[in-house]
Amino acid sequence: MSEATHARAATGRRTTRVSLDGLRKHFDNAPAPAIAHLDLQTEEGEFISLLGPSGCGKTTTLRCVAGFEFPDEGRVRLNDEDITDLPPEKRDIGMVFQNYALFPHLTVWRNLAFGLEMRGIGKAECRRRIDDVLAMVQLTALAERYPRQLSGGQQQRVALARALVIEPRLLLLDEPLANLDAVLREDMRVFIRELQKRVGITTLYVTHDQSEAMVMSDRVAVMLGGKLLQFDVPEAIYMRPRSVEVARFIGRSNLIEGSVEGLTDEPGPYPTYRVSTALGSVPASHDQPLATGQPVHVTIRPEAIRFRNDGPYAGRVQSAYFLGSTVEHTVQCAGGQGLLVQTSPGRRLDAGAQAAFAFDPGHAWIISAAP
Amino acid sequence: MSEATHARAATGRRTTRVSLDGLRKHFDNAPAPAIAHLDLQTEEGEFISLLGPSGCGKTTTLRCVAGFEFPDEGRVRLNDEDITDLPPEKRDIGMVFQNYALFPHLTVWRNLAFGLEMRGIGKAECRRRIDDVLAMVQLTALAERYPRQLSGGQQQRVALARALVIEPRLLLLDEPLANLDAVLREDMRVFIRELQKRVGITTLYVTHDQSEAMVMSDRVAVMLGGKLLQFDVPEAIYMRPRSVEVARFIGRSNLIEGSVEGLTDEPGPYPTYRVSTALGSVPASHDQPLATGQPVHVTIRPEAIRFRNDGPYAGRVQSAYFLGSTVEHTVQCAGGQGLLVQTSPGRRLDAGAQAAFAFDPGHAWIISAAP
Amino acid sequence: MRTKRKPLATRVADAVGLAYVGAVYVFLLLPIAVIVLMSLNAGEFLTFPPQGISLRWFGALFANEAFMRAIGTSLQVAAIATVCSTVIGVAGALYVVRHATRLREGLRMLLMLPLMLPEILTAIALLFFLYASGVGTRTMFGLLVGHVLVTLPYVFTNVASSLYNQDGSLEQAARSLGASPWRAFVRVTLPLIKPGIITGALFAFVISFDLFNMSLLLKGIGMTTLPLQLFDYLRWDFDPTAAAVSTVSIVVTLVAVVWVDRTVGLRSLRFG
Amino acid sequence: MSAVMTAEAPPRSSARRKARPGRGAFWLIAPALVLIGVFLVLPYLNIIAMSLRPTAAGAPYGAGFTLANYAHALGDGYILGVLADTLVLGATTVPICLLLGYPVAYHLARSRSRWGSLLYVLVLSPLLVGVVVRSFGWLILLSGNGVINRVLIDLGLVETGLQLMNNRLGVTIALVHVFLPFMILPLVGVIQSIDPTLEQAARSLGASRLKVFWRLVLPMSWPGIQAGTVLVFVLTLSAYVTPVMLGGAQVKTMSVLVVQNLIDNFQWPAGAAQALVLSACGMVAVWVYARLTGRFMKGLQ
Amino acid sequence: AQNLVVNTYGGRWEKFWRSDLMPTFMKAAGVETTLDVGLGKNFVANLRAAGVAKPPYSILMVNENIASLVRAEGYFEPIPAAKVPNLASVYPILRNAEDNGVRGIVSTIGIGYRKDLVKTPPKSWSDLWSNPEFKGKIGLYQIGNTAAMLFLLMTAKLYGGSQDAIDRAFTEIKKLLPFTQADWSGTLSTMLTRGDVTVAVIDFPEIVALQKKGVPVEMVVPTEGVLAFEQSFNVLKNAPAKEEAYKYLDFILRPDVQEMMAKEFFTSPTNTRSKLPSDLAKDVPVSGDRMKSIFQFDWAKVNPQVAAITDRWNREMK
Ligand SMILES: Nc1ncnc2c1ncn2[C@@H]1O[C@H](COP(=O)(O)OP(=O)(O)OP(=O)(O)O)[C@@H](O)[C@H]1O
Ligand SMILES: Nc1ncnc2c1ncn2[C@@H]1O[C@H](COP(=O)(O)OP(=O)(O)OP(=O)(O)O)[C@@H](O)[C@H]1O
Ligand SMILES: NCCCCNCCCN
Ligand SMILES: [Mg+2]
Ligand SMILES: [Mg+2]
Repeated sequence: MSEATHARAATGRRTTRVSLDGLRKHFDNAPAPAIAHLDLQTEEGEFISLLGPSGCGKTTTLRCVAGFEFPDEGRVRLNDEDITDLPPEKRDIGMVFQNYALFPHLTVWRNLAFGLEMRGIGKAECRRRIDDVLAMVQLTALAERYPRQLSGGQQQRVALARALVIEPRLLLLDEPLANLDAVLREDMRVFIRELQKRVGITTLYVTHDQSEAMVMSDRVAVMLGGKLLQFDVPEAIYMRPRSVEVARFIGRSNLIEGSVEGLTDEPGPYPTYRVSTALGSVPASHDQPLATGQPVHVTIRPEAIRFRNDGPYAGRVQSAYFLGSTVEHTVQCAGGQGLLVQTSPGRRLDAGAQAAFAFDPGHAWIISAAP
Repeated sequence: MSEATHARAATGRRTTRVSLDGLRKHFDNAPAPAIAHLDLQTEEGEFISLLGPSGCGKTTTLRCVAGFEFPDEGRVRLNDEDITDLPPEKRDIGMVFQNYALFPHLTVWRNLAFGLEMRGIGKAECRRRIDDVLAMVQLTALAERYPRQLSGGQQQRVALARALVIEPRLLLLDEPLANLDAVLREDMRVFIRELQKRVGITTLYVTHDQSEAMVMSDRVAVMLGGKLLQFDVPEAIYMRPRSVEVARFIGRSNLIEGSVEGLTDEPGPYPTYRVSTALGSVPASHDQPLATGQPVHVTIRPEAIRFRNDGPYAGRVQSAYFLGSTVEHTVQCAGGQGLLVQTSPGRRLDAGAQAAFAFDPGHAWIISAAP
Repeated sequence: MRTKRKPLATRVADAVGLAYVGAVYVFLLLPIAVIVLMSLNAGEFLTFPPQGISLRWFGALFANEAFMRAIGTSLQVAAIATVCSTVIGVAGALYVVRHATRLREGLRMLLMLPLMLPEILTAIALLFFLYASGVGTRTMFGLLVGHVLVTLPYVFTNVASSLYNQDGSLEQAARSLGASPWRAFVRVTLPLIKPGIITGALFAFVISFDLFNMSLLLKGIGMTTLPLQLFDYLRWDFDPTAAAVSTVSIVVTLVAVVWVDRTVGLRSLRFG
Repeated sequence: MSAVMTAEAPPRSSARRKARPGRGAFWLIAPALVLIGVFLVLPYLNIIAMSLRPTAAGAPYGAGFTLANYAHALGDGYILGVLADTLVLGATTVPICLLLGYPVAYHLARSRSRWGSLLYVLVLSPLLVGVVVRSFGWLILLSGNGVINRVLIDLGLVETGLQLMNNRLGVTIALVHVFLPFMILPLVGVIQSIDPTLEQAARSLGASRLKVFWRLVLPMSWPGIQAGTVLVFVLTLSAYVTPVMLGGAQVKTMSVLVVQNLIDNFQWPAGAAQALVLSACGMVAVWVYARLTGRFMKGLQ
Repeated sequence: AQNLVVNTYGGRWEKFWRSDLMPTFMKAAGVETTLDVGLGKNFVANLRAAGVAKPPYSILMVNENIASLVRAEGYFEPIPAAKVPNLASVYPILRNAEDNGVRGIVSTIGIGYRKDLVKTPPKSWSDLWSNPEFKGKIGLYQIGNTAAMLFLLMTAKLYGGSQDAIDRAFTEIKKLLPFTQADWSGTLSTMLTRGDVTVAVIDFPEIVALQKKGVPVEMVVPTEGVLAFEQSFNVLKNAPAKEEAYKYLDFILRPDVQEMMAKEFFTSPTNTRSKLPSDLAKDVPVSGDRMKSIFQFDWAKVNPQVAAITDRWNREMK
């Protein structure tokens, strides 16, 4: 173990592929499985977010990877090594807990030293590594403090440092920002992401905050009810949701029911169809062939809709909230369809105004009912 | 008391002006006063947010109003009635605590009944009022539950209901959303604001989350170090900050140092000056007369800057983060000035690209050094 | 609500409350003060108020071999019993809090049982049992068993409540950092529940040091503990040596309590 | 003590696998089970058997089994009277402890004074003095010519000394004294954990300080009250030295009677039966009490 | 020689055993001893829990009334006169049938009173009933103490003619109510010292000890006779160290050892050959010929009634 450690110390980074194959976990007394069936493969050095509503199985997945929970079925592999049955302390995985789980009786320094001591790493090497990591998280000055003497953000960084200093093969983070206030949370997001890029360590990140997942991840895995709904880069998840659930969960979105009228020949990266909806006939894109008459949903993001006097659609502004950098309008359209429209403050309309609006077919995406 | 109560019950709403006059509070053993000097007058039925960084005196202000803290100097008035020396139970003010402070040994129903019983209100009237309020917060079905059997958002609503059911003269909320997750927080913001509008009760709301203050308030009071920095409608706070501190604290902003070159005759709601900065000569607005050569700051919001090939200013994109509905760029300009630029995803530039940009003089605001 | 501007009614209410609490403290201290004063009595009798002040009875005490031996025995028994009940109680609390599932409440009741049964009856039951099983009371064994039984619930409740308050994810954090279950326990759990353990041990020690009925019946032949010695002594001799012993044992326990306060803080004392 | 917490990894079967931490850790509870099983349960079985034996002259007990001892313990007016007296003693000691202890616990829980530790020592002080000497201290204070009576006489408040001991009063005073710590400590813990913002919430809803106490703090203290009262009750039932030293011949408790029978008169079967009746009554009382008070604690986990 | 377990009571008893008796015995007989301190009833509880076959003691000192009970259960055996030569010169009233046990130490019990608080000193037991000065100021023992049983049986004899007149005794003693009941001598001494009681049924050694400390108390040998705590020495049937037990018993009964006890301890010598120095006559009022005045009772008849008597005393004397 100590030899391997030295090798790692030399390179300074260890990249790993994680592979979850057919994971299933059903707790005793639970009505439904926490993880119904999960397949998920990462690339080396990727930052993956597990995103989903409360109770969808994110934590359980992470705990199976960490070794605190043993799956009923399926395997967990790191670089093809099957670790499903290893106890947690043999897995060499760094974990950051939602409440940080810092050892309250140890100083920052000794919190960081803990994992190294467990590995029997010598004094000098310990000191070097801890110094490095402390510098990295900008906590060198606070090494002798106890956790309770630190602010939330500082505690968070200690937790991160403690997981990183053992130079693990994989980093797991379970809602590490949930306990921070909005301002601090934003700072920590950037911090974690930049650190992860610098160290290059493969990371699984659990959150139920979609904007967090969007900003931070290389790829996002959206879960619901113990199943994986979609696993793709953030932009695809946001712009091209595969299901109504994903569209609803990721950002604010307008979902309009309709049925396919036919393919058009508009140019664009994806084929454009016309869809008959309450708004009228609407152009929207999809990457799969669709049959005429097929019932579908069209999703349009609020910021993709623009008020334009010559716009083909019309409605009445019901409310307008100033959100600082943007204004959010609710618009009641013909046919009873309600829409959310987000504009910059310069283009706001006041409540009660008549609005005409438009959107690009490239920003309207079709979700086919049967995925 | 019971007569007054009936009168209130009849109208269903009680609006009140709050007036804080020269409030000062210095805790024993504290190096600086928690409230140095505070003057603040509200209108009837207004929703006022107290906004400011941690430790700026928001909670202390609220506690002085609630009667848990007695100010060293100054008076607290409700509709010209001086309540500074009244004990909390005689003030008739509803308060919602950050941690909700629900009575764990009482059911939801009995939590709501508590304040009514303290006022000696009869059974039937109690029942009627509680039923009303429960319906209002959509918790009728959960009346017999204990607090620990409720979700965070439900507990939050019970806390709100408990403060409202006594039909207080004033509603105080101390960071009531800080313990909720991001998704729930957004829902509750809307909920609280709409409820407040419906009931029409004057409300003081404490938060350190600027976007929360922006969305919810009629007016925002920005505090720092026990002093009131600015008290105005959200848009004015956001667009026309009076000090560098306010600009920094409210939203992301670009602050550029410079000196006044002179007045221009560009049209607009406010006079436009030219300011000499590291970017060059920049047009910006201000509502007060400024002397030529006067050192000032210019603040420009990231979303007010547009990439335009013919823009008068130039720089290099250093990073671009996809945030879902927007993309955030950092741009390094000539003269070493760094700028934050926010665009819609359609107008993004990639890291490394050369960027030309522009902004309206109406969106660049001058902060004069001596306010 | 604690400032210059407190209303008068509030201040009066505070004063009345404080006076009441003060009176209870006086009540708690009264007999102890009497005993300490009596031990300083210069006269021949255990009387109050003392007839002059002297330390002669402390001299008599330190010269009294029987008392010194009894003190030694009591310290020894209390120390051994404390160690045993602490080890057994900590392990038991760990199991009940962290591992027991369905049997949890049953086990908790079982470990609290010695507290629920009258000590004198337990002592007699044990006495018969010891002789029936051939162990007898020739050694200290029976006495120790009795003391461990009686002190176990005190350790158990204190440790169990500090375990409940401790965040389970800390142990998991230790595991994920490479600690085996045992090392996670020693390095993380143990230091964190230390206040509970020390409080429990303190109670165990104080209770054992003063255990009467159990010792009366189970003491080994030829030995005696301090409470028994005092009882026997007061049966025949009513001089202030007895008060001197008590004063000494108050001082000794006080030192222990102050030590606990220094290490874990008395504010962590809890019960039940 | 090795391998404390969890067992090794579960077997490599692909069927439903479970982490079974309970099994490997079973031996953690084993010492306690052995101790209590062998040295408490077994001996008590023996005592129960003994209580079913007939009395005999010239032997500890006679042959055969009988319910006569229970019939006597439960049928004899005098013994029932002593039993009732004992339960009443418990039932008076407990509320007095509560009345005296609660304000102290509240003060201790809420005080941030530097003297906090000293106050804890004061609360613990009755436990620091042995039972024998402590009772003796009370004897000095309470006897006919005792300190208290002399002070009262000197102050002219009474003519002749009051009867403060060799009666229920003396025993109760001394028992309250020694069991106060057992009431105060659980209460301190519970009161400390009551969130002060709850009190503020109640006040902002219009409750005066008294109402806040009555409607909020007191009901929320129930877990501590329950723990303390049960503890004091149980300890009172089995107290021996204090009733003997301060009760004289006037106050007989079941413990005293049991010792008299078992130790003084060698009436083992009868004594055992009486002792078991006492234990049973105590446990039933505690159970009923826990049941009744459980209702007050519904909302409190 | 084997180590011998020797039992005694606490306080002055223990002090005397440790500092005088045991070292002297060691010197005389070369036997190592272990001292077990406690109360008669605890010794017996131990004995009975252990059973006849494996007693923890070889020789046991307890009050004769208690000894007679255990004797009936077959724990003891007769003492061979050859092994204990001093047995022969013990006062006959202190010897048992077949020499199964012998009463080796006697502390006589009479009346003690406060010289300063009592105008007419008592002369006889009947004065307790007749002197109105004593009303409410009498100290007796609780029934658990041997002295209370002795007082009851004596009252039966004095008023009912025989120790069997228990009913009569109860009637008479109830006339003394209210009186204070002490659980042991120390308590009674304190009550006398403090004046809580002015007259008490108490053993003389206790009074002497008080006098030496300067308490104004006096003792009275009642005209009807005296009571006594009689320490009965019994050799166990299955004694682990029987020879040593005989040696110890013989030592206890030695005339000089008895004199030593009287001097240090104010007990009445039980060996007819002991000579009490005249300066001790005041402190040990009953010795020599006056030993005959010690009331004697048939414990075999009392023992079966002890439980009932205790019970009745509990109910009636309060
Ligand atoms: N130990 C357990 N026993 C029984 N059910 C459990 C256990 N742990 C989790 N569950 C259930 O499994 C499901 C998934 O839980 P999990 O903690 O993985 O959700 P999550 O996605 O992390 O949610 P959250 O965002 O609220 O943390 C939930 O329904 C939960 O109630
Ligand atoms: N009881 C007190 N004693 C001494 N200082 C206090 C006390 N309460 C508050 N302060 C100090 O007064 C200042 C203002 O505190 P306050 O709680 O009002 O801040 P806040 O704006 O509510 O901050 P936050 O956002 O962290 O809640 C802080 O510096 C704080 O440390
Ligand atoms: N001072 C006289 C001692 C007599 C011993 N009697 C012991 C009786 C115990 N119940
Ligand atoms: Mg989770
Ligand atoms: Mg605050």
